[in-house]
Amino acid sequence: MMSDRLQIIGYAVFAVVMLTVVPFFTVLAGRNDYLYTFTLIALLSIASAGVWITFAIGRINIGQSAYALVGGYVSAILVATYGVSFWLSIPLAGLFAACIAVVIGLPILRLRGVYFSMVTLVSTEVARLSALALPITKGAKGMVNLPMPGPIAIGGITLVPDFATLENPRIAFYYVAIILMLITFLLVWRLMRSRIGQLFVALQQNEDLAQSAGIDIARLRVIAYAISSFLGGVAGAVFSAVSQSVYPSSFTTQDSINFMLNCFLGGLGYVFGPIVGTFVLRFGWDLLFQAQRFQLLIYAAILIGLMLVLPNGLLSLIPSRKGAKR
Amino acid sequence: MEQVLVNGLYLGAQYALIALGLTLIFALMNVLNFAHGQMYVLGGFVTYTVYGQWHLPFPVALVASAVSLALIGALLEKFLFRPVIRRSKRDESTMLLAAAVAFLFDAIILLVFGEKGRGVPKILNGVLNTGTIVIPYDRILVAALAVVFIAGFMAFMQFSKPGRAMRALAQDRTAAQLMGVNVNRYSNFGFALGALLAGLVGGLLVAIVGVNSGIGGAISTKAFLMVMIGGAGVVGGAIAGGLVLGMLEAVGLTVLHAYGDITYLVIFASLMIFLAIRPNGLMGKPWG
Amino acid sequence: MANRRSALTFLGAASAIALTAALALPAFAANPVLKIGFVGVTSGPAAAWGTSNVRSMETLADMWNAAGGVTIGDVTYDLDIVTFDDQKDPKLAIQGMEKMAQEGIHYVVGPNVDDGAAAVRPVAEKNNIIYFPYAFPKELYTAPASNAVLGMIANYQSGPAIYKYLQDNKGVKTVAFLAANESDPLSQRDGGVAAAKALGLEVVADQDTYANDTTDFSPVVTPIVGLKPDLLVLSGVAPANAPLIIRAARELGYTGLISTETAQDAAVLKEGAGDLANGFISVGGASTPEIRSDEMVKFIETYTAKFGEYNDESNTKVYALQYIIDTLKANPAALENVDEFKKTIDGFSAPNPYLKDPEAKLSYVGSTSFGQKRQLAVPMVVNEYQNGEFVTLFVGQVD
Amino acid sequence: MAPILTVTNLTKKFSGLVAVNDVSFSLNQGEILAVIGPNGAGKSTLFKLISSFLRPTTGKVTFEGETISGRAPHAVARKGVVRTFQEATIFKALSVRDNVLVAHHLRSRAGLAGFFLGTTRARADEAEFARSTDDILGFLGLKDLADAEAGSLPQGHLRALGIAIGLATNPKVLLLDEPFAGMNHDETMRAVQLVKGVRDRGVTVMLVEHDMPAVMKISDRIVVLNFGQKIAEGTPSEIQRNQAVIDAYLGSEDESIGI
Repeated sequence: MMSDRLQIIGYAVFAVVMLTVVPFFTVLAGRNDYLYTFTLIALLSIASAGVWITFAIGRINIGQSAYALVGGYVSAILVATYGVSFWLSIPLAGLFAACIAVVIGLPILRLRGVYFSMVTLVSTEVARLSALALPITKGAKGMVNLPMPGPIAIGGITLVPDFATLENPRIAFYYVAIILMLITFLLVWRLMRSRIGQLFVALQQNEDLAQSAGIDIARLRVIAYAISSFLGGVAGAVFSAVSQSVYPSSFTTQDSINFMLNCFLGGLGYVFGPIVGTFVLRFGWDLLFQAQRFQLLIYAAILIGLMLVLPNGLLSLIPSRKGAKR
Repeated sequence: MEQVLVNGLYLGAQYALIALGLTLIFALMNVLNFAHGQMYVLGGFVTYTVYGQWHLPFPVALVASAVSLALIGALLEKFLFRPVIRRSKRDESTMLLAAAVAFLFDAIILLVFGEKGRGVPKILNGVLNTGTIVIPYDRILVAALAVVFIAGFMAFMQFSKPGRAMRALAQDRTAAQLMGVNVNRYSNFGFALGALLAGLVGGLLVAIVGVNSGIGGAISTKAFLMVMIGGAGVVGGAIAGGLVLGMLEAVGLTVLHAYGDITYLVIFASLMIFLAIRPNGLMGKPWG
Repeated sequence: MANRRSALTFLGAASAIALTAALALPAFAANPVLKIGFVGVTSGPAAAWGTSNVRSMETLADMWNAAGGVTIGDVTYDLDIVTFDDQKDPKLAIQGMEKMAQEGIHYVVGPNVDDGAAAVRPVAEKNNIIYFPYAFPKELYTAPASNAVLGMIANYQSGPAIYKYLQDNKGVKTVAFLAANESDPLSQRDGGVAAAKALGLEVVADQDTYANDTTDFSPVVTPIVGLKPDLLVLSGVAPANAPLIIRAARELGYTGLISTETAQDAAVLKEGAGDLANGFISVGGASTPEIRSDEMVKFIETYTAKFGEYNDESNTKVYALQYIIDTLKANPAALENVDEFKKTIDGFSAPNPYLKDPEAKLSYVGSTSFGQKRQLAVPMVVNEYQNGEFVTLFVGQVD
Repeated sequence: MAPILTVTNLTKKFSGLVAVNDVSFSLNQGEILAVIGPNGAGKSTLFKLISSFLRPTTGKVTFEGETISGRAPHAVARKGVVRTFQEATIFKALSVRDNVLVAHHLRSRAGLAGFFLGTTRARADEAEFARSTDDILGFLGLKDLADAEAGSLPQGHLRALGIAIGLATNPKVLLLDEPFAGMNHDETMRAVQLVKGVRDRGVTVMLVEHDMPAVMKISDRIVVLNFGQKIAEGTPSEIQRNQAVIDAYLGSEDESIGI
């Protein structure tokens, strides 16, 4: 296991690279398409981080799309219908998703194993069907032509410009997504390093024992699930701004499954697993674009191959002392 | 209303058969087989090819579907699932593997069989019309066959040696091993049998609803629902779950038809509530 | 540690394969290459929609390239069709459109569904891409939107014509609607219901839906069959679902008419429903033998030779590439500048090679529906399925 | 000695089957009380009722004058009534030290947010827990194994770790579920000393056990159950002479009381 200091330094280097080197070279190389790919990867890895947290308490969550969809709609409705600033709508979308997660989580978190997975899978479908049926979401027609994010100014100094006035809003969205991703993973890392992370793992290992040791497992589970859903909501909110639209089908069961795959592929034992998993899966898909109709075939074959040689995730390639790792 | 009940029973019979294979594999290996629906589709295309394209008799096509899928299942277990289960730290890894296999099958099916919806000539012509109930003869035959297959499967699990070994395995893997059950062999056999059931029902239903290359994922999800309603890993639960879901759909679609847009919302939401109240479904074994 | 080494070897091999695949260049061509894009769905349950687009484009491109390429202005180009499968996911649709921008492509066919078409709009407008969605929301084509051109007849255009025809000729008085519980079909249903009511038809069911992944439609159609409507409209029905619904309804004793406003495939109907599909009404392009030209026949033959089997949906989808190239020929400046393309749209007119009628023209329409010309004029051929083939009921126009 | 925990008319029915039937007894401060009885006598059910993992059908359990039955298990643990589990129930993927550390949680004064932010109070808690963990590991002879992954420990140490987890919660009453099961004679004797040591730290101990010689050696008092009912209560020597107890054990073939 790498020491904390090493991990922090590593993360700082990663952050600097993502904020300077990557955008510099993609712009220099004129690969604007990769800016969007990276933006998408960052957003999806935020949502995946949420799924990863539910994995940390021993629950397989195939319902993250529901919260991403909720977040997307909350942000869209706040921005388009009530004229709230997009920037404020991001945390509000996350909080709204977290509140729903608390209400739903209290009963369903008592379920374990495949039962929990299935209920979450169904919840994705419930979210989609609700978006189709509710008047406030504009039903089947979706919410389209959403405005670009507005400016942030404090005391007359513009901190963030109005995206609508930008020559290249892609790079702006890139920074939004990457910064959110960096913050998210820093916080998740801190969370898992703290006592809370230890408690989560205790929960994942044996809920009865944790309970007998006086740990309020019901509360901890709901907290974990709410954090998870918060992240889903945030990712959904930003995506609705990127695409300037949100539809009942913006996040589907397939996405829920992909979030789960991202976590698995990166490695469930590693906080940064979701970033690695999302990056490999999405970027792989991007590269395979040239393979045209064999894209899906090659992608699936590589995925299976990876599972066979690295059943504990890509990050298990990094040598670790002893078994204990997180 | 009689018509609705008949629809529900018929739907329930085919759903139960779909759920059986899934629950078998789950019971034996704790693998939630995401590729179950794709196996169903493959089975459907085999029957489509043998019966619809080569014009061989329908039963021959069914056997072909069953055998080819059993073979695929056995190979999958031996070369993919077994090594991953052995080497992975967490049980859930098999879920990723199953999902990846589902992707692979989707890709192969699309490349080999194309993107169009396919159908075959009717296996029986004519419609039974009693005045209150209308049901085509081919549906009656398919439902009857489904019931026969289910009964056959249950008898096999109950009375044959492999069946008993697999039940012991499902009960307690370690204990079964101590009792001298060859765990590897019967896991393999069970996986093959689960895949066989998927292929069989896929082939059977081609006669009624045809087959479409992209439908696998949806079939898997539906099968998960049935298994959850009935209780995971229990044969009786799969059958009960299939019947319940079939009835729910048939009755729900009729009763709620004036509010069409929310029928499935109501079904799914009640499912969530039901599972929250009965965490192990109707008759499932508790998890962990 | 042998394990880790083998893992690394595998990773190396996998990336090598991926890179090779990524770098593999299209075969050298004598002429400069003109790339035309496609972003849409070619996998999953709706694969048929996008696949018929891609295959139409590739077939046409092959035919033209074999004939020496297409001449736009002074230059003769070989066409290269660049396709991206968005898996019906709006997130991927954006990625696809970004890819097209990266490839320097200005003309893209697709996406096939509402959410994808809405999601790619910002990218298309930023990168000067004109795209041709097969999605009906009016917002896409109405100002201030200006880069999308509807590739087919919208249901709110064909629906009224079909209902009117059936009202006048077949005595239809009551209509029931059935739609999949998804954005596109539901929107189309709402449009259809409004159109039917405007014609004075009695709508007896406008809320019935089914999950798009339904395989057995008996429970779905049972309540509707009980209502005995004169006409059952399958709004936005997927080609794979249409025969199943028809079969279920007929076997339950439904005797009225069945119609849809989307393109269907005769072979799929034949396999899925057989004779039960007789009388099913749908909308095609230059489909039926009565109206198709020799050029169209040649297209169908080439398509069939290339892909093994034809898809009748391509009767409509053949047009998009034809329009793009013909418009570029009319104004070569549009090759690099889509504003030139938009200018050309208004007065554009060219012979329609796919119809026998020598007077048939290609032109852009949509003024009535969108307030600007943002739609391809595709002949609105209303078909009736009879014994494995489509028979023309009537041909209409959209303005 | 004053009773610290009292069981009053406790009854538990499972769909008609009476597992525990009107049982009353009390546990005195600082003693070691054993509950014994033939298989199926209701010992495990009683154990779960007291630790509140099950809810009684009727009757109640009071701890320091307060009713604890029917409360959430973690709340009961917070009161000071803590159970261990049979066999090797530990957090397998955590290190031995982390197993004990995490079980200190109910003693923390900082909230979860405090731990996330790393407040002074949270750091003080962590420091104290670390000290206490070292103390407990030393007491149970696990100090050298502190960094090992718990799942890799040999059987004997696992049992000790289970007790260490219980001790970490700073319990007033520790409920031990068959602490000597599956141990050979030497191991049992060491474990007996360990349990006595636990009591000497001021923890009242109640255990459910099959191993009669160990029970006789360790207990201050014994409660005997048969078919869900209490048939005897008293010191080891009283129980060994009790005719009802002898009959109960003679009636069941698979066990002997070891007299």
